[in-house]
Amino acid sequence: MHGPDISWYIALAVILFATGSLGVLLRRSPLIILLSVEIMLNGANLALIAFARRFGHEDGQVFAVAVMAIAASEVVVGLGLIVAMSRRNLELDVDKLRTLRG
Amino acid sequence: MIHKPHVDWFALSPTLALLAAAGVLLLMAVLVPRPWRKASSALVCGAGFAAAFVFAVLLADKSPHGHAIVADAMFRDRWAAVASLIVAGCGIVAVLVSYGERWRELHVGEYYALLASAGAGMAFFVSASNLMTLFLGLEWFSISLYILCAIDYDLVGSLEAGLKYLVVGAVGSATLLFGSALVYGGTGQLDFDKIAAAGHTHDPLLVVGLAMVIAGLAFKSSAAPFHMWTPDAYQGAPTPVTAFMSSATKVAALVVTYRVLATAFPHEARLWTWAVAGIAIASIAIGNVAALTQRNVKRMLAYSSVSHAGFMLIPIAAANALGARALVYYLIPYCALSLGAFAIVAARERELGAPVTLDNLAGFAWERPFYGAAMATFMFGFLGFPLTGGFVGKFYAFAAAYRHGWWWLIVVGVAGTIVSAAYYLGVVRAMYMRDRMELQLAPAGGSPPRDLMLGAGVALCVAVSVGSFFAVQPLIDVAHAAAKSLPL
Amino acid sequence: MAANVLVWCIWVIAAFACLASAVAVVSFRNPFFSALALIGNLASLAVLYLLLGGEFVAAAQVLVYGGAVMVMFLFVIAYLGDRTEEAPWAGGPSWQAVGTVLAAGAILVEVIVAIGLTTGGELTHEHHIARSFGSPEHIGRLFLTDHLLAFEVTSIVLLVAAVGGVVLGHHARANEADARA
Amino acid sequence: MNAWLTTILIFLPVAGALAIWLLPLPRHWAGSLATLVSLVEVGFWILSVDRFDFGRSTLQFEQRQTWFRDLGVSYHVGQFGFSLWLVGLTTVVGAASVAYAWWAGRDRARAYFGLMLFLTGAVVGVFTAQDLLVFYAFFEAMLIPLYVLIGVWGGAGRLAATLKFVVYTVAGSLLMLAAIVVYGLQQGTFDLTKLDQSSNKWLFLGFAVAFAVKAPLFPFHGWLPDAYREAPPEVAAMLSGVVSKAAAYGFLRIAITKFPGPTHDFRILILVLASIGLVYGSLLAFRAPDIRGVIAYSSLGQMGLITLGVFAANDLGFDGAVLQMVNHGLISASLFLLAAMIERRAATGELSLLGGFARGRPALATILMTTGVIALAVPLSTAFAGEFLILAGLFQHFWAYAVVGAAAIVLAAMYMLRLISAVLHERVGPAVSEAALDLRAGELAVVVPLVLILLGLSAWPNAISGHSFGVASADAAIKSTLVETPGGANELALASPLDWHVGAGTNACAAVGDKFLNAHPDLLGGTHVMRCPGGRFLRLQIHGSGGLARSVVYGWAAG
Repeated sequence: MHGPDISWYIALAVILFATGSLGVLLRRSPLIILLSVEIMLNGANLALIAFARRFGHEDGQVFAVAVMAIAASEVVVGLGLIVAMSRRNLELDVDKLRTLRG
Repeated sequence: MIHKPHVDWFALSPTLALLAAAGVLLLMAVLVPRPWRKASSALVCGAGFAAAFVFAVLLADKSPHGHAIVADAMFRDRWAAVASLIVAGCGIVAVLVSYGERWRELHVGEYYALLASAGAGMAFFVSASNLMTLFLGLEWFSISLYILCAIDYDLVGSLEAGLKYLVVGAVGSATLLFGSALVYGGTGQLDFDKIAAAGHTHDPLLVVGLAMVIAGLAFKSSAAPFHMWTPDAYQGAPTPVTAFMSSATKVAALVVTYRVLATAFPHEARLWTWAVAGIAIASIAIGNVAALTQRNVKRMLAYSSVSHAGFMLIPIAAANALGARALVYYLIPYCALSLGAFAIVAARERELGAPVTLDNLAGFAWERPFYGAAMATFMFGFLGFPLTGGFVGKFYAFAAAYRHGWWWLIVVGVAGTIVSAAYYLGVVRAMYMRDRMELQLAPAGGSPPRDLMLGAGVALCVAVSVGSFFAVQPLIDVAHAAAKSLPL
Repeated sequence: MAANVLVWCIWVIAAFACLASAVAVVSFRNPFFSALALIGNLASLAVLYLLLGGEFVAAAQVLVYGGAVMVMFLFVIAYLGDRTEEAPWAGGPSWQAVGTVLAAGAILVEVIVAIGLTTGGELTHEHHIARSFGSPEHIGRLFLTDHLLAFEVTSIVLLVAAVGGVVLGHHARANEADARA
Repeated sequence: MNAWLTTILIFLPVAGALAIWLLPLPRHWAGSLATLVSLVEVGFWILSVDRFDFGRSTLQFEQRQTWFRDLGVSYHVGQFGFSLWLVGLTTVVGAASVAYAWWAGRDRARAYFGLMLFLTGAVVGVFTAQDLLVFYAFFEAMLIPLYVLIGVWGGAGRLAATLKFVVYTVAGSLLMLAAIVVYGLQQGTFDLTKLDQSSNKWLFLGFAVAFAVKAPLFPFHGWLPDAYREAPPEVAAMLSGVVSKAAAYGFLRIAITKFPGPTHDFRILILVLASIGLVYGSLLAFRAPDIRGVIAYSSLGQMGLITLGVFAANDLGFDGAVLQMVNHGLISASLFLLAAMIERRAATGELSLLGGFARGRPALATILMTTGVIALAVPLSTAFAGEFLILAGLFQHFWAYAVVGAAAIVLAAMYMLRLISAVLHERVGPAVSEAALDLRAGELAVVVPLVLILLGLSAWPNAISGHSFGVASADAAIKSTLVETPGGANELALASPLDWHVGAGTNACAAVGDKFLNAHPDLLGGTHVMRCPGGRFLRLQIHGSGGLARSVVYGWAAG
């Protein structure tokens, strides 16, 4: 069963990664930034799995599974921070967080 | 039938010691009654770092020939052992500094557990030998540090620091990850030495991947232009955490940068030496210039750490054995200086109950002669003055650059150092030469709590930063042994 | 031949869904919808993983991500309510934003060119793979042999994150206790 | 014991400083302990003069300890004749400054006296270091106590003064560090006794700028007036009397001996700058409104003169420069201390507010008069001897500089006389009250020894000028640099290995050699082979390296 080349997958992965980074750079809500980081990680995962297919050994897939777990950990901590901040009535906008200035 | 790989427990011992300490601490956070929790937790955490230190020394002694272990997932060599050793040393001082912090007792167990876990993550990270363990190690200690940044909820800005660090850190590790994926795509390998064996110099996938790996690691060593989280995180985090971050994280990130570049990408050396030199120059320029205008001492020290990341990237850019030695040597006084400086900021902070600025340091050195003299030592050390190891470190870094043939890097370093004189000496000036009357400040009020632990930590830092100036040869011997593990 | 066309169709649909949902995540005003869009993204990625022979990864994607992580996200967003809304792209483009977009575009072009150069024949030759490639059994075996250490460390990181969750949760509660006192 | 003398001289004050910082001494005790330590230091220096073999031109009291091997750096210290005199200057002026501070009393005494002793140790280290990195370490270490001493105990404008001082000096010395790294790594060693000469002009400039800032030379003197005015007087005494000499020493020991080629190329420039500094400093000194301003700008002028002597680059110039370094060190130290004593009585140093101090205060009048007269270089004074040697050396090279130097001596006479008359004579100034006493016993004890030494040197200036560079020794390690080839004979020296003997061989040969040396008074290094009447070969090994300013070893071989 022949589908598209690996390069198609990689191009898709790159676009995903770029979309995610744009989200991180341009959005100000920490929640959406976290979601965008997830998209970046997914892009990397897609690349890993596509390359695993190319080389025919599963190292890339194992890596991708580990990345999922790590992503989940980051999300836990990130969401924990966001909830704590909202309880303390801090702005949920990274541009308006200006307590820390010189 | 599954054949488990042989596990070299001894090679893992620094990590395991800290991991065990973290586990015990988590249990203690639940089981030990509150009044005893603070002291016992600090003790266990300190013991964990001390054990890791001892194990790292033994490991360095017993691993003259580096090799990969546990199914090629990590290296057992002196490079990693010496780095773990420095990290463990930083941890010991960090525990001493943390002890007097007015934590809410609710969290003190978790705090020390996370500190130990961050140390364990770093000890693992520095011995990573493939892209997967590299990423996992990075995330291990990073996540611990994100939480540590945000752990003190009496501190204004602590949560903000944690969030900013997390967001930027996550982008950094995603970059590293994508770079790793591209390198994997270019070579079909995850192990560093196999990547080196499979790589072609002009494979575009490999080159782009390499660039992203360098950027991802530069986020962690807070080198410009990937440093934007540094001032906020350093300023907002509890000061003992800042002390640990500024020293140990830098050790881990820089040591691993050198290892990855030298081990996995020897064929691309022409590319990455230039890239690293560029990052070094940017860090020196941005760090020093930005530090000039800071009034908050923690923030100023954060920018100073950016500039020092630049100085320590110079030996990496040099890509020679002298550079590897220079990096290891430089890290030792740098860690002592950085830990010590933040420890003194912590002391002043506890005394004032407010963030430390250049203004409220006025007269500090005459009120607390020992802390004042120690802080002056650290500032002169950062500046690279003789009688501290900071001088020899810079000298070695410049020597490595020259041996690579890049005398202009020396010029950049010299120019940066000249600029840095203004703000480092600004601290000395604030402490010694300004009168609090002149600035119309209220006196600090009452004597500060006697904090023997903090004093001991500062004394240790002074001893290391001055001692490393005199005992260069033994330290260089250690660095030499470590540097031999890298294929330079 | 028909199978090829089918695979292409699936690929095009999945890729399109994946891109569209990614753009949606980044651009929706309400994080709730963004999170929902991410679920679509994850699902379409899972399809792509299946096309690449990653059965286990696809399953893990759906279970771990689609199940655990997204539920957590949605829960938090629902809990926070309308505090999380943000007007995207408000206030016109700043220089910073323009710069970042340009930089991101440059990276994108660079990487695609890089891949295009490499693709000059190499990437098309896929490795021959066994039927069991990417099966749960294989991945599990790898986790216990070649990647034992990675497996262990992953679990440690999850544990650390759990501790973090507890600590940060305390944060919230302690604040309320302060407020009451 | 002898080998240890240098190390003792460096580390005795440092140890004293540590003791004062660490022991919880009462304030008066800190001063007396510091004075004691600096007197013991002078004692050790006298001992080392006793043990020093002035007949040899090689390094003495030498000690070497590896510091770090892989780059060839070692703790290597030792003394040549001229370093011995500069060390002596340091210990004496250091002792006088510490004793004066003790007498006058200073706040935060432990910190203060510790820093003064530390400064003394660091300066001695600069004058004795035989390894470039050790030299640099001491050179930078001097800055730390100076920075704190001026910044904490200085006058109202101290913060601005220290900032300028530090920016200038740090910039200069870091350029030197860059030069040291490159120079040392090129040669694989940092040991001054092993380093070969280099012809790299950038390295030379790196060193030269550092020394020019420290001296200071025109136009690098921007920091000088503020620092000298704002510093506590005894610190100013150390700064102008001793620390500035580190720069002249650096020119002599490193810049000239290691970089003969670039020295040759940049010599005119440096001579011109030094001349400008000499005239400019003297003119400003003449116009300065206060005592310290006069001394400060006169220091600028005097450092210009000393630099002229150093870059005359011949025996007379070197001898004169060393003698004048010691002279000026003692003179400016005593003048700064006297200025402090006057300011103590009048609460100001403004010359327009002073006057008539001589009446009823014979001791002050005598001492200020004596010092001033020596400073303006009247014949038979030691300053006259030093300046005469320098000018004679300059004259050999180019008479115009000698003219400038001579003019400056006239200017020196003018500003010194103005100072003396404005303070001592004229009508009684508004700031001078009848109640102001003559010098007290403590003050006399500090300043009289300095003046006595100056008088002693006036009687016997050859003590220094004749005992700075020793005489040539046959066993000194010399490298052939082949600077010039009279008659093309050097190729011969390279082509046929001759059997060389020490000595000129015949009178005819000696005459040829003398003629060559007179024709090339500025040659500082190299081996020159020439043919004598009678078929012999004469070899002249001229060396300016290894701290020997210029000494010549004759060798001959049968043709």
